[in-house]
Amino acid sequence: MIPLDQLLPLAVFVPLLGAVGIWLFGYAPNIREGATLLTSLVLLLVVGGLLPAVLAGERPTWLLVEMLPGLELKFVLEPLGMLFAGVAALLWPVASLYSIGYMRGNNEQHQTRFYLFFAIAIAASMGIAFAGNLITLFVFYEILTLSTYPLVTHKGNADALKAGRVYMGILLATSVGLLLPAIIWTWQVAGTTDFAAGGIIADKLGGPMLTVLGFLFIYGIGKAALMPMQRWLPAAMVAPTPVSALLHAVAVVKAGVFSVVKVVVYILGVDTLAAAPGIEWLLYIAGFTIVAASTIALRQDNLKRRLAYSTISQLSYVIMAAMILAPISIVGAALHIVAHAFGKITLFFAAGAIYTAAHKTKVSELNGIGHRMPWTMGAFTIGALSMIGVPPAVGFISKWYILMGAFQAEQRVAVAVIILSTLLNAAYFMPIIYAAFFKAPAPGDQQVHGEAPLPIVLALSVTAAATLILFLFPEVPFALAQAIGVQP
Amino acid sequence: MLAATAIAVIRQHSLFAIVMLFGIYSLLSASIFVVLDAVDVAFTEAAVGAGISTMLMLGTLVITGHHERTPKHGPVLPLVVVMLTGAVLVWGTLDMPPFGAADNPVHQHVAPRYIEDSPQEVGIPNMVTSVLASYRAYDTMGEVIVVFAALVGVLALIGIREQKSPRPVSTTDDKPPRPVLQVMAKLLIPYIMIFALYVQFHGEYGPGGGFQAGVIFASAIILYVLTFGLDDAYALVAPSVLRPLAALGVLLYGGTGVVTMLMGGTFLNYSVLADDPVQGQLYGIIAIEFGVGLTVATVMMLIFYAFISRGEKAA
Amino acid sequence: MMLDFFDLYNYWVVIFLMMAGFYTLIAYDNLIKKIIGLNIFQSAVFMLYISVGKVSGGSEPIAADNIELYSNPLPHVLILTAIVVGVATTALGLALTIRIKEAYGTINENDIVQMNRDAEAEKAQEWGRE
Amino acid sequence: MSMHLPALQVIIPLLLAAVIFLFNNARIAYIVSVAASWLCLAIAIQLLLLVNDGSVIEYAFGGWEPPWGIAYNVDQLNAFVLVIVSGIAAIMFPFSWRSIQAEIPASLHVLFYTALLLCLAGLLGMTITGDAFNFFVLLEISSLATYTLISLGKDRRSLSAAFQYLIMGTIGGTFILLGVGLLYTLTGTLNMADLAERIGPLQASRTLQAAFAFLVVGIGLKLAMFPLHLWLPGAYATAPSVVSAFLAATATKVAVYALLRFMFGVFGADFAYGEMHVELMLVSLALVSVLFASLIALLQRGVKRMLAYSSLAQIGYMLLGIGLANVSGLTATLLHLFNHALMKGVLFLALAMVFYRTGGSSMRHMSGLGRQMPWTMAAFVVGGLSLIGVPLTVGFISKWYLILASIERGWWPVTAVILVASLIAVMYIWRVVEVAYFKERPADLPTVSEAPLSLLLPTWTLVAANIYFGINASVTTGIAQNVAQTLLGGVQ
Repeated sequence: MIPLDQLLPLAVFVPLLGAVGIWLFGYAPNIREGATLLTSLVLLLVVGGLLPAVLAGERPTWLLVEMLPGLELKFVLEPLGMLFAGVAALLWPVASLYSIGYMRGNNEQHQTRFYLFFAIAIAASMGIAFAGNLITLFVFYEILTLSTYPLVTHKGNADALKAGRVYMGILLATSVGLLLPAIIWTWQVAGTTDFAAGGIIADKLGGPMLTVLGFLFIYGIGKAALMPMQRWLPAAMVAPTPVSALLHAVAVVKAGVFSVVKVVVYILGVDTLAAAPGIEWLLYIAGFTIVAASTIALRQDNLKRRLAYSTISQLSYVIMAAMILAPISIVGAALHIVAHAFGKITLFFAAGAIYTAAHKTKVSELNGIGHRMPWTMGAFTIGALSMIGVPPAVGFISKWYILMGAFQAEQRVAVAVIILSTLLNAAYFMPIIYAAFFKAPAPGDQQVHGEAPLPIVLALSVTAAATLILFLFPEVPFALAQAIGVQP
Repeated sequence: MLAATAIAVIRQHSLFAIVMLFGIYSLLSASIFVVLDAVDVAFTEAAVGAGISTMLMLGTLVITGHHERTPKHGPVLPLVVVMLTGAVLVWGTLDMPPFGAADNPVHQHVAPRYIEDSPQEVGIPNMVTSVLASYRAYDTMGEVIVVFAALVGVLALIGIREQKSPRPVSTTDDKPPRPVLQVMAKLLIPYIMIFALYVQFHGEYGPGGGFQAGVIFASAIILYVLTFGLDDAYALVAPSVLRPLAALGVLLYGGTGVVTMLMGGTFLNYSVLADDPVQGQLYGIIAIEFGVGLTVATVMMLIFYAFISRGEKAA
Repeated sequence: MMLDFFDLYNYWVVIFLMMAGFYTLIAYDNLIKKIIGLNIFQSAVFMLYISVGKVSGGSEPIAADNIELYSNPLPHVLILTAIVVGVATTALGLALTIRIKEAYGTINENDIVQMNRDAEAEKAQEWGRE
Repeated sequence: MSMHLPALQVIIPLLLAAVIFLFNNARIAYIVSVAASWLCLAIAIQLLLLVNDGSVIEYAFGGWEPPWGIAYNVDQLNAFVLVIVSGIAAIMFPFSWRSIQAEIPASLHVLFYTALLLCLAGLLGMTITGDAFNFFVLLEISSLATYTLISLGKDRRSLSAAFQYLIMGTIGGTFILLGVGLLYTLTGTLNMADLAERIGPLQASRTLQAAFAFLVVGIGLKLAMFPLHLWLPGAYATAPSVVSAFLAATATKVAVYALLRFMFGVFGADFAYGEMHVELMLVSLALVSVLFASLIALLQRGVKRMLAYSSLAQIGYMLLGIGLANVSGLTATLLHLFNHALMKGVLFLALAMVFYRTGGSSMRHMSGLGRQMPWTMAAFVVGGLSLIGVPLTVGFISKWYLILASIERGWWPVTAVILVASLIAVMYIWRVVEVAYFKERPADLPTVSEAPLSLLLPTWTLVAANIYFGINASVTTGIAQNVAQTLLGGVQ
């Protein structure tokens, strides 16, 4: 067996190696896609190999390089990161499978570029997951932004360009304009950027300045899409569906909320932050984002846009859970990252399947489609249930913990938001399901298609199944979530 | 008087007049340098400002035309900038040591050694030459390189027509013959050249040295060009001969330095050139002064050739 | 104060010349006039140096048996170098002037700036048509 | 021979310039120039290793010890700058051969290399010299060579740009001469170390203040400090590509070094900050130039001109670092000297390759090049990311220290300006990226192929340096911090 502390960097290097392979075999699609799948499976093995160690309480460290005196690029294995890495590693093979079906089914251009940057984005996600300090996190955070830019603009037309501009603009502006100074400030105050249980700020900064730092961090992590920094997410919907899946489920937004939780727990410190004046405003903003985004989602006819706004609201669940600043809500936040990932990827896969098979993108066109595409719409239903937070989907568990945290911390606003948004979630998902299964197709709708290609159906069935399985057997993620912030 | 000339330069609009006035200005400032005991500087200023610079400006005017249009924009901003700069300078002079006082810091530090010891250390009476060629020989090498760099620039920009002009011989008849001038020049030029050599080798004892000699030598050739035309001058000294000589002058200077290095001293430490350090200094100074003279003379000639041949092409 | 004035008088004349040259340099559009201004400006700076080196009652710094007081030779050396630098710059500037005259047909800075702007605008238009 | 290293550093290119002029053969000129640049780099690295323990090497020309003779003084600061300048030369000289084939008539190639070597020698000399007047002489050598190099551009505008630079550069030079003269009047010496010693007791003198003002303005002209920057965009935009690359990467760096040397090495930090409050002027000018130059860059159609304005903004960063007047700020300035040379080098070289293939470097010429010249454009993108300050590139390291310095000082508006300017940089770089990767090639422009290896190799060497020193910045930062501490001395 490979020693643990070397397995850690391997998680980053395996996808990078895969990227090189993809690039080299760009001329032969079969080998190229084989390389993608193989790499994703190897990565899954690597990440899986790390799991027992984390559960056993080990925290291996691996130093990449000392960038500046006292400022290192290093990886540290800890439960929260494990959770994120696990989700990404689990979903990548599935997403690859799906991509193969989708990209071939739609005859997309530049497929090599697509797989190449996809692999790099995964590598960056791994780097974020295992980052041992803020600076490492920031480095991979930026790599993730840059490597997903060619994916967002994949179509290369004017719309894609515009979307790409918004995407890059907001993500770079927030990260360079807010996150970077926040990191440097932290470094200046604390003398380190290492993640440590209980935070590293402690009493070194207090009062309003701490609140300012908190805002800088939360808004600096633009990938978490807290309003008003959410515009990039709907804009990025122009990209092919596998990219949306990557953005929404596997990597990008997850990296955002993951970073938020990480910063709150390991940098600012839950207890330290609770003393900052006015910090509850972040919670209110997150609550507002949840409700507002859900309301907007309600009015979207484009299916993918509706899903995008749903994502924005779900992300703010995580932020709100973190900002409740109760240990139990942190567990909820971590679990919600997992739950949302599996649920949302199922939904996007379904949307992509519909587009591939029937070339439909609008909610209003979906009447009766459930009969043509039973697997797809079945999976969609499970995903939607998870979003709403209804058993037997995993979304229920995470929401439950967040709610518990809100009660514990006596955050009545949060409680109200959760209840209200659950209703809204139901309001924008249930009509789709109803229409798909119980409404007759619109007259003139030819409905000459069947199910989507096999890889697609396979992929979305797997993720839908996972949503159910995680509800039944949540032990592993739960154990990880509970270990967050605990000094080993 | 200087001030008056300067004002006249600013006010005039005929560029030709301006250039001539500028020549006068240079001569006047040379005389001021003499008053201030700077004979070497005066010599150079006269040769360069009144001679070479004026010549080159006239050469340029041939090509560019004589008249200046009145400027369109108001002189307010420049005036403010100038006033400001002047004010800073005047402010700066307020704390300056009084003019000519022997106990000023300039005369107390560094300079005394040049004045008291250089005749013994370097072995020649002209302190300016000893400082120039020995104590601060490296600056002088830089100066030669600057001249060389100017040559490179001028050649790159306007080049020199290498061949004789393709015009048929008959056209030379168009020019009015200038017998008096030509005879005068033939009489004068050898003397100028001899004078140049004298200045070259007398620099250790009186005012002069490689630079002044080079300029004077070049001016002899320039005189020749002006009276006999470019083609005849080419027959006398072709630019293809001058070009390598210009580089050789630089190399002679630098080579002297390299030799001193190889003989165990630092760069341009002539003392190691002979058993007796003072004798070594003399060898070194003669060598580098010759390098200076060679480069300056050839560069000046080449630059002048370049201007004149460009002018003929334009005409 | 009066005494100071006479002590520094020499410097002030130099400063006046310097500023006259500087003014010519920046206020006029004709390139040759600019170069002349540059020369006047520089030679005034040279005079400042030489003034600094002067010792009242001293003689030129060439050692002779019967002279006790010499003027400071160092400024002379520096200025010799600076004069050469000046003439080199002048030569290069004039060569440039000739080329500018050939390329633009004028040696008036305003006209040249205008021509450059026109060229830039034309280019921008060309791109705009794409 | 190792005792002669400081002298050889400058004399090798200086004399070889004359040698290639003598041979008058373009190929020999090229080979000799490349060899000279590599030798210079080797010497510079050797010197840096020798002084890395904080010692100072002194080399007295002519065997006359300073202050009577001229001396070269090598310490960590200027050894660092020497490595930058000669390192850039060592990469760009090999690049130049192919590049000038397309831009400069063959008859001028020898003169081009002569001027290039003279320029290099002048820059190295300005850096290494310990004598204030010698500095002026070497400055003029490099300046004259620079005017020549700029005027070799294809467009006639290069002529007017060169003339403008000649006028402004000479004013700068003369101002420096004046400043040195005033210092000399006060102290009677020209040696920098000796000057520093003798200036000590003169703190309150008005002449000293005037000298300081003239030196700062004179050097400011040379380094294109706002509002003395007017010559720079024209010069960089119209010069031959490789000249733009070389100048952008080295010339202003040496000028910044000169500012540091005079401010701290001659006048002393106490005088510069305590007496003259130079930090107020520097910070305000730097902020203006950072913001405005970035905005103007955004409006440019010619990519070269855009990069020239971006250079102005970057110079602003360097001045800002000095103005922040703490160790982190100076560290940022010194790091940025090095880092900016790397990033601008890459960007300008990439443009040179575009010019080599397409005959132009405007936005129009670059459209659709992402597919046709993938390596060239990839290099441009890396350079651009570095300019923006994306992590894992050198640009990030400089930004890090600059922001750190501003936070340490508690000057939040400064932090904000730095960040806003970075975002503007994103915009102007991204404009080019979009055009290159997403726009179709205009029909009237020919399809082109990737640049030859002899151009790609030097460029990618620089790209690699951009990334390597962005990931492992310990060495550069260590030197920069050491130097910054030394410069500031006890002042804080």
